[in-house]
Amino acid sequence: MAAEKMALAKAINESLRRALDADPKVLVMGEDVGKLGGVFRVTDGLQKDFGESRVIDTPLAESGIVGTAIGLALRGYRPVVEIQFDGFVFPAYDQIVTQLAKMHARSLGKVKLPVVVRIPYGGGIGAVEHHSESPESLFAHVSGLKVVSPSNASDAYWMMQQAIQSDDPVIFFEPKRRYWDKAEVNTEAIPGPLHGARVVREGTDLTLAAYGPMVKLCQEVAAAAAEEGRSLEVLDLRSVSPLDFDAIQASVEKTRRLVVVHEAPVFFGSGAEIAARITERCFYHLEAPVLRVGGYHAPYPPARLEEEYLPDLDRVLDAVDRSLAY
Amino acid sequence: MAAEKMALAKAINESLRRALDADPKVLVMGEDVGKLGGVFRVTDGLQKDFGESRVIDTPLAESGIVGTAIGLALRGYRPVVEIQFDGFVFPAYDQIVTQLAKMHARSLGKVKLPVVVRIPYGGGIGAVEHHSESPESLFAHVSGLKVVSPSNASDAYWMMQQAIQSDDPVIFFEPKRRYWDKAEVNTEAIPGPLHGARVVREGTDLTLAAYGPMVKLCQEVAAAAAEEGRSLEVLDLRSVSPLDFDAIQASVEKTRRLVVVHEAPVFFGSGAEIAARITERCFYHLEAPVLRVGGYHAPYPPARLEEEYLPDLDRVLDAVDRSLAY
Amino acid sequence: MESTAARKPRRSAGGKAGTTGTKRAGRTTAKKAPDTDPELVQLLTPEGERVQHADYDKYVAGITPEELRGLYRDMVLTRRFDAEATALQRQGELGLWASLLGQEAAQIGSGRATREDDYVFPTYREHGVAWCRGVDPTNLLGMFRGVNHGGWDPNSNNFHLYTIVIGSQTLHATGYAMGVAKDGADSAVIAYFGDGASSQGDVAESFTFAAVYNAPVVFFCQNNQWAISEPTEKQTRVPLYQRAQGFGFPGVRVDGNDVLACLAVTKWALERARNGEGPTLVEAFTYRMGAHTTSDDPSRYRHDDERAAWEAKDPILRLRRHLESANHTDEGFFAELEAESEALGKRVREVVRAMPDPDRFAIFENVYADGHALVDEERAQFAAYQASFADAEGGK
Amino acid sequence: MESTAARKPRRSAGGKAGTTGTKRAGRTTAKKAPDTDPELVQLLTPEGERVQHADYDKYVAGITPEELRGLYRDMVLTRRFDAEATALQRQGELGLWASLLGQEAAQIGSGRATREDDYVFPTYREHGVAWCRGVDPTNLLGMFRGVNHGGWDPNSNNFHLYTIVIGSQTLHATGYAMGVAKDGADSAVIAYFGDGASSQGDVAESFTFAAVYNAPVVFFCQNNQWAISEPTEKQTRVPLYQRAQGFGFPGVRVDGNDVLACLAVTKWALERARNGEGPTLVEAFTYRMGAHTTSDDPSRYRHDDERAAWEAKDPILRLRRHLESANHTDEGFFAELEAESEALGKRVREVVRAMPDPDRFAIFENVYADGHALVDEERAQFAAYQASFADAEGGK
Ligand SMILES: Cc1ncc(C[n+]2csc(CCOP(=O)(O)OP(=O)(O)O)c2C)c(N)n1
Ligand SMILES: Cc1ncc(C[n+]2csc(CCOP(=O)(O)OP(=O)(O)O)c2C)c(N)n1
Ligand SMILES: [Mg+2]
Ligand SMILES: [Mg+2]
Repeated sequence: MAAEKMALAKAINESLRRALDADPKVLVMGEDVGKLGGVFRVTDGLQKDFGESRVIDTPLAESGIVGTAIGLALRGYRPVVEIQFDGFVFPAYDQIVTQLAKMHARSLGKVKLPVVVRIPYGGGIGAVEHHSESPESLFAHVSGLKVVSPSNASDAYWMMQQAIQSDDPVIFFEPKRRYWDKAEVNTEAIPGPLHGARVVREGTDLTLAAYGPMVKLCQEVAAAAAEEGRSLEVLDLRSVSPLDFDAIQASVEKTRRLVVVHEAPVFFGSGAEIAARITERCFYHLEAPVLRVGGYHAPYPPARLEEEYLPDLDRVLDAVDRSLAY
Repeated sequence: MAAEKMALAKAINESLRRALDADPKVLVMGEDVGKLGGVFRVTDGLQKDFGESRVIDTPLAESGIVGTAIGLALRGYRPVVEIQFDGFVFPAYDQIVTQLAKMHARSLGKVKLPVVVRIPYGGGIGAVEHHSESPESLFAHVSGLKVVSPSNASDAYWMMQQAIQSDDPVIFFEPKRRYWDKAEVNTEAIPGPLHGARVVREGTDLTLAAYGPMVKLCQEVAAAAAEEGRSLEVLDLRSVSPLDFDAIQASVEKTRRLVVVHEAPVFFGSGAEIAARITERCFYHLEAPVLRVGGYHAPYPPARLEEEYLPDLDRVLDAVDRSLAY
Repeated sequence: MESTAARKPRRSAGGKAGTTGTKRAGRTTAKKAPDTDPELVQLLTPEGERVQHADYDKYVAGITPEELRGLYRDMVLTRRFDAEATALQRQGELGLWASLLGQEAAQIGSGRATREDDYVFPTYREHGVAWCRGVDPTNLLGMFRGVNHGGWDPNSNNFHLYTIVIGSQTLHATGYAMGVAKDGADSAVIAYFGDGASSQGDVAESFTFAAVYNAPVVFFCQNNQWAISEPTEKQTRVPLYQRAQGFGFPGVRVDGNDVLACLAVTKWALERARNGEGPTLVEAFTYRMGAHTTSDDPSRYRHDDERAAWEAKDPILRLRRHLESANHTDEGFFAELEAESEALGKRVREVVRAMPDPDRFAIFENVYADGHALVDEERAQFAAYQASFADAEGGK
Repeated sequence: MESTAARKPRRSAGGKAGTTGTKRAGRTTAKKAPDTDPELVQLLTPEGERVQHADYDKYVAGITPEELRGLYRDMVLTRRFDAEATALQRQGELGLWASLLGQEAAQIGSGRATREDDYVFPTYREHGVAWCRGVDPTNLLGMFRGVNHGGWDPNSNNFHLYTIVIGSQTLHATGYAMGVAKDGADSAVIAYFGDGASSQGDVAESFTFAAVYNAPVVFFCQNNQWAISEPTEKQTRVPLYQRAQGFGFPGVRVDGNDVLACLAVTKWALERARNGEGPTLVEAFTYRMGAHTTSDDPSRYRHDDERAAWEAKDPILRLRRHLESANHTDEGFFAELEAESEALGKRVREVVRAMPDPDRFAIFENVYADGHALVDEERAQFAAYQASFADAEGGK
């Protein structure tokens, strides 16, 4: 069966399985990825089927995980490493920023580092500190990295295939609160480009741009707005570096209004980059400033407050109203 | 003598000396800060005068430096730690982001972390890899941190005093290529607020906003533009987190045009945040989109190419022209 | 096979000049140290029999029956509190719980070894140590309920906040200890961490700093055999206590299910710190009887018989046997303790159930000590936004 | 004083059960190991006398006079190259240079121990190792001149790029070695790092990974006594080679100014790796005779007499004495070598002076292997911007 309904986590699992199967150089590494199958079961059953030499439980040391993955890549492997939660990527940040991102350029193109760093990210699951953050800006600012985030099971499957096939390091942000959301996955489809945005709902009055966990929210917002007679276009950006500015521009030239939504803090978040560049590209088209809805300049709060912190239907609708009021 | 002409590096040295003298809890820590006085001599002579217990040569481990500084702060000390070069802050990034930035909030305000992290940053000194970067965005995005950068000796002196007195962690970016630039420092002045921008040249046609090493460049640009009959206002932002949006707004409401200049890559750089927010605040005032001049989305290049990479007079003037052409 | 020597790599003075450790060392297992391991400091056998130890007896020499009962009480109440928290998680009152089941002796023994002016840096599992420090156990629950990230003042009991980022607190402890030394105080600092944490660079860096500055800090590693699903073999191939030597300070492995041994060894290590002799690593060899946290399912990765074997070494049972055989207790003691235990459980349930959600504006509190313009701006916008609903509702 | 035991903390089998290392260890110095240190592996005395070593003789047993002359030649040419680079920096042809002066034996000995299929991960100072690997020395100069960040193909000579971020390459080496093991190859990997680097968390993590996966990697620490201005005491209070033991693999301290000993010990360690015996730490005890780099001024932090003492142990002089006393050389050899040395110097000067600045568009090259829309966009803007000057100039 080529097309099957599956949860997003399962889609990544299947995609990893396919990659492990297709290419003996593909490895899966991380804390608890083996017998346990990862704390979210994304790697469930892989060690059983591909052995401990391909699906590797590592010591509890993120810098070590990424650093040895770099070495394995230099040896010709294609490691897919898991960082257990968003908040635990920082011990590996030095290896990612100073080594993984730059080694291809440093070598004048002589070495390639096809390493995928999987990071379950974002909030909404009622977790304790460090388990709900959205640090994608901190990677997008760094050249040499590509940063993507699927919003649904089908993209999760195909974007993982493409990330593994890419000869560049890819930071793969998995929207953890959507892990259990099911969608049709056609494993024989021909996927679009990894870094292309996609219009997931057409509209004429305003563009909502989002990626990862916020795409579903934006679709809900568009549905709610439709009931009030407003036609919102929803763009699933899919990639944070590069950003598909052409697609955003095309949409904004039509709708003349843009609201960007992400869970990450607004300050220095991806909305800032999108707003700056789209304003430059569409200066005479915009009827309103690009508005941003995202996290506050405050630590991700305790679980009982996360609903107040995270963008939700009302907050996005509020921004839509504000934009339309211009 | 209250007022004296001194180099920026010397001003920081004097400021550290004053702080060490005034408060026995102030410590200076880092690699080579002792006998050597730091690779830029910013801590020259301090160990000799205040002893090894106050001016501490640390093991070569940045995470350890920041992590132990946190512990010392918990014990009541006020450590000023030096990261030897911008590119070497990343091993400490986890301690800075997950611990230093968040511990005050985590403790519901019970503990304070008056830690200053000094980072000589930026290019233009012909250095090898990792010695010329401008990673300020990666800190500004993180709540709990304050991020500042002086552009001249006087500010360096006073902002260091204020940073040390602050009960919050301050990331203190020192414009290393301006270390040798001299200016009058009045050690008895009453300084303005640490996070306030300052108009360093008044103008009417366009605002140039910069901080740290780029302020001097912008002043040169304004002088050159003046010869062509254009009146540029130059804002020294001084603080990257918080950003003084009120001051930028006030200037832009007057000039109606804004160009932001920084060495850091433009993509997800501080220009993005400034552009996004100022466009929102001044939507009906702006005659042109906010333009940004900064580094490219590429690793900081080898020294022989850095002049091509860094914003310079021509590139900023080009942006000024483009802005004025709207 | 060359691994015989490797299994006991340290003590033999042999080997060639200029070589430490075992040459030709193949893989060795760090995990299943037998009870008869001469490297394991034990003062109470699993059967509760008091065994002599030339070096450590003196640290518990004067211990009174009352103090012994106190240790027993601490362990029983801690276990009860822990069980209550696990139950509260199941009932949905907590989002998560990290149980210390099985580690009571390691925590109570080491915790009771600390002095009031000492400072403790825990992980997220040191509920027993918190108990010894006098932290109200209900305060520990806030972060697991999701109402805060740390609900106590670290300086009230010299007990730092729980730290989730593995290993990072060992550096804070070391820095704090450097400060203690600068102050000329004779307090000591103790940093807790797990077997998994031993792999983190931060832990190694804390060893380096502590050694170089001769900081008065005790590194207390609870080797509970597991880091979530990973057995200790995934972190090390030699016993963890040996890690210290290469950094220039002593390491000891203590029976982590023997509260008396943990008390004695920690006292020794803290005394070293007070005396200016610098850091010590204590590896408490114990076992995580429960799941990693309530989110975890250990049946996926470990066998029940392992757990069963450790049940026979239960820390509470062991001390009870000792108390009973020494006639230090009577029925009244156990009955009273049971009542106290019940009362504790009841109080914990009540406090947790009554624990209110934080005010939504708490998001913006304590982000900075000295304020930040953007936080002020966002707080104001948030207030206006919230008010707009009130207005809208009011308007209806 | 309790420090007597502490100064030789490892070998004595004494101490209490369950304790490693010295109890009551005060500060000990890791720095000035006397030449007579029994822990130091030496095959050639500073006077060039061949001394026997039960364990390591066999690794250089069959060495021919020609091979000895080869080692001498390697060291002399490396030193000449290094001196030339220092001079070129003074002349403004290089922005910076990190001299290996004094470390020739450590680098040539270990470098010559490697096999062609082995893989080397250097710091920024391994010019002698690069030489042994067959990397054209002029290629090393690009990054110091500022025309690139690494001017050779790592896979041409299995010699990785220089790494500036201290310690990070030890993890790459370990990962590479894990890959070698997966491939079932019998190659080995060697990672170079300094005494300062030993403090970095990454280095500790590489020890952990290497031990746990039994990776075929040799950690070669050149302890040149200084990390810029910091003496080794700021990094450790016991000899660095002892660090390995606590991670479960052997550590050896070798006389880093004795090329023969470095060759033998590294061969032994690489053989262990090939044989599936896992990692080894080699500490080459040597001395940085020059400044840290050409930017550094050692007179600010160390005394000349220290340097003078080490001059007496010069690695090249030592081998020369040995060659001469063994009658392995004649005047012709030295004269030829001098000529070769001159020629090398000349070539280096010529190549460097002719080294062009990179094309400005190189900024945008190789940022990604598969391209990136923003890089394309910025490249195009840059091209247009550049062209605008040409236009402007053309228009004049
Ligand atoms: C830096 C970091 N990486 C990963 C995690 C996720 N995590 C939480 S607990 C844990 C295992 C810890 O094992 P150990 O140190 O043995 O302590 P134990 O839980 O057994 O008490 C892991 C991997 C984390 N909290 N921090
Ligand atoms: C992470 C990091 N921190 C700081 C530096 C700056 N730095 C360059 S070399 C050096 C000293 C290195 O000492 P050591 O490891 O002993 O090597 P050596 O230079 O003596 O060969 C320092 C601090 C760096 N390159 N990387
Ligand atoms: Mg554990
Ligand atoms: Mg050194």
